Amino acid sequence: MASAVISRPFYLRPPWNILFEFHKLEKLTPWNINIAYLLASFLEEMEKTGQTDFRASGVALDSSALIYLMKSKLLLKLEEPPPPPKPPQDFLPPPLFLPLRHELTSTTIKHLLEVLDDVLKGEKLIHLEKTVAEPILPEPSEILPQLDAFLVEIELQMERLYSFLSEKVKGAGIVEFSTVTKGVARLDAIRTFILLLFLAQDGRVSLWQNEETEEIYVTIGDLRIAEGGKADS
Amino acid sequence: MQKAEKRIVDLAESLSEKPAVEKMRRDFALLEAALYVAGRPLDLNELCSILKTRSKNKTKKCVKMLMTEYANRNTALEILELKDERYVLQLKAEYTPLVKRLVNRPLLSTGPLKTLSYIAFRQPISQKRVVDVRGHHVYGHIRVLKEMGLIAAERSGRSLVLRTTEYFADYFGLSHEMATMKKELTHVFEDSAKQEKPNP
Amino acid sequence: MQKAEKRIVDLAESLSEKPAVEKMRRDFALLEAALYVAGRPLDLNELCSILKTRSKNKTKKCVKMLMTEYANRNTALEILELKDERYVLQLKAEYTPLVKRLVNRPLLSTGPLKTLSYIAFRQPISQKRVVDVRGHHVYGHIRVLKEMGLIAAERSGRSLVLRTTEYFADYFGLSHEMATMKKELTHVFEDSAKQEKPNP
Repeated sequence: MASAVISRPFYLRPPWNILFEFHKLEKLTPWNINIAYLLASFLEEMEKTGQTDFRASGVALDSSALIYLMKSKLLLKLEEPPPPPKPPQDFLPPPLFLPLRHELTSTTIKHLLEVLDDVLKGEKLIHLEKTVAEPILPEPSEILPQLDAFLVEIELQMERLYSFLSEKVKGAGIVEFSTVTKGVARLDAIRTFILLLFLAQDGRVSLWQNEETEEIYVTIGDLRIAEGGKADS
Repeated sequence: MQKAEKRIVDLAESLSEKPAVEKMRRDFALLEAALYVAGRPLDLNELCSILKTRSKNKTKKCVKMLMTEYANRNTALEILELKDERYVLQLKAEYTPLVKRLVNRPLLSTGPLKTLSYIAFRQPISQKRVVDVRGHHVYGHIRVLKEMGLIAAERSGRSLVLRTTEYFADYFGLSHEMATMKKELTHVFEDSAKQEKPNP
Repeated sequence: MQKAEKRIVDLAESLSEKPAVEKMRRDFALLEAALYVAGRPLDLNELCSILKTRSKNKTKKCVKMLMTEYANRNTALEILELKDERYVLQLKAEYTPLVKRLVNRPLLSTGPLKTLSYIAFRQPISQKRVVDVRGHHVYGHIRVLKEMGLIAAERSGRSLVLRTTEYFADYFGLSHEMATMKKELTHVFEDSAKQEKPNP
C-alpha cells in the first residue's frame, strides 16, 4: 500500500483511464474511442514521465484489442438502425407533364469538331495508369494480431463475392448493385456493400454511383477489353 | 387552309390584289417557321422582327389568323396565345402519351415531375420542406429542374427557398402571377385527376 | 385538307362511313404528331407502330396523303420522303436563314458533346476506353446520349461497344455508312484545324 501514497499514475487520468476501467468499457460506444490516439499518446506520456510499466502497457493493449473487437462486431452485426422519422404529410399533386414542342437546336458539326479537338488533346495526355484509391476504411492497427482471424474471415467472404461478381459481369462488364442484392435480405445487402468497399479498397472492383437513380455500378477492376483497344490506335 | 383565311384570300383576289395575297401567305409561313423552330413562346416583338414590320397590330392579326387556320385544320398541332401576347406552337396534350417515345431528348420522368408540381403548388417553399415531404432522392430532382430552368433557388436567411421560373409558367402557359398561377394549377390537377379515373 | 384527302373524305361519306373518316383524320393527326415531336426521319416501321397497324401499305398511303396535304397548304413546313421509305417533317430550306436567329438552344451541353464527338471519331469504341480517356463522369453522358438516340451500345464479348446512330448521322448531315462518316469527320476536322491556324 506504500505505493498508493505516491501520486496516481498518469494512465488513470482521462483520457487513458478508459483503457483501465474494464467495468465501464461495455457502457461506452466503441465508435467514440480513438484507439490509435489513446495508444500513441499513452506511449508518449510513458516516455515523457519515465514511468515505464509493462503491466500497464499490457492492460492498455488488451483493452484496445477489446474495443477494436467491439467495433468489428458492430460492423458485421449491423443492427437495424432505428426507423427514420415519418415524413410530414402533405397534399401531393399529380405530376405536371410538359407539353411537347419541337425545337431546333443550334449545335452544328462545327461545334462537334471544336470540342473533339479538346478531347483528343486530353486523350494524348492520359496515361492509363490506375491510381490506387485512398483506403476507405482505416488500416487495422498492427498491434492487434489476434484480430487476424476475423480479417481472414472477411477475406474469405471477399473472395466469394469477387468470384460471384466476376460471373455476373460477364458480357456487359458491369453489374448493378441492385442486381447483386436482388432478393437478398437488407442486412445481407449491407454486408455485401461493406465487402464491396473492401474489394474497391484493394482496387479489385470499381464502384460508382448514378446521382439521379442512386444505382451503384460495379465493374471488375482487371477487366481488359481487346476490341476497344484495336479501334483506338 | 380554311374558312378564315379563305375569306381573306377571296377578298384580296376580288380586289385584284394578287401581290397582297402573296405577301399574306408569305407572312403566315414566316410566322409558322418562327414558331416551329423556336419551340418556345415568342412575343409580339420577336414576331414583328420576323415579319420585318413595326406594326404590332398587323403582326397580331396575322398570328391570330394562323391560329385560326391551325384550329380549323383540326390536327395534332395547336398555336396557343399565352399571357402578355405571346404565342407558342405545340403538340396538343392528348397526343403526348401516344408519341412521346419518339422524342429524342431526355424527358423528365414521373419522379422529378411530381417534385416540380409539388414545388409549383406550394411555392415559395423551403428546399428542406420539399425534402422532408418527398424524401432525400429529391435533391437529384431539384438539381435537374434547376438545370432545365424550371425552378430557381434563393437564400432566405439560412434556408434555400424554391420557386418556379417564368420559363416554367411559359412552358405550361400559366400566369406569371403566383396566386393566379396556383389557381390555374389547381384546375390542371383536377383535370388530370378526372382523366386518370376512367383508365386506372 | 385538300384534293387528295377530300376525294377520300367524299368517298367515305358517300358510303355513309362517317367512322372511317374520323379514323382517317385521327391517323393523319397521329402521323403528324409523331413526325413533329421526333424532329428526325421516321421509317415505316416506326410509323406503323404509331398507327398500331402492321400494314405498311396502309401507313404509306396515309403518310403520302399527309405529304400532299402539307404540300397543298403551301406554308413553311414540308414532309419529305427520304431513301428507304423514311419520312421527315421539316422547315423548308428557304425559311431557315429567316428564322435561325431564334434557334439558340444547343443540342447538348459541352461535356456530353465532347463525349459524343470522341465516340463518333473513334467508333466503334469500348465504353471502358471512353471512360478511361474522359473520366467516370461520362457514364452520365453515355446514358443521356443513348436516351437521345445519338449513340447505341452493343455487347461484344465482355465489353460494351459504342457507336453513333443513324439519327446522329441525320442530325449532322453525315453518311450512314461508318467508314464514309469517319472519313467525312476527319476531313472536316482537318479542314477546320487548317482554318484555325492563322488565328491561334
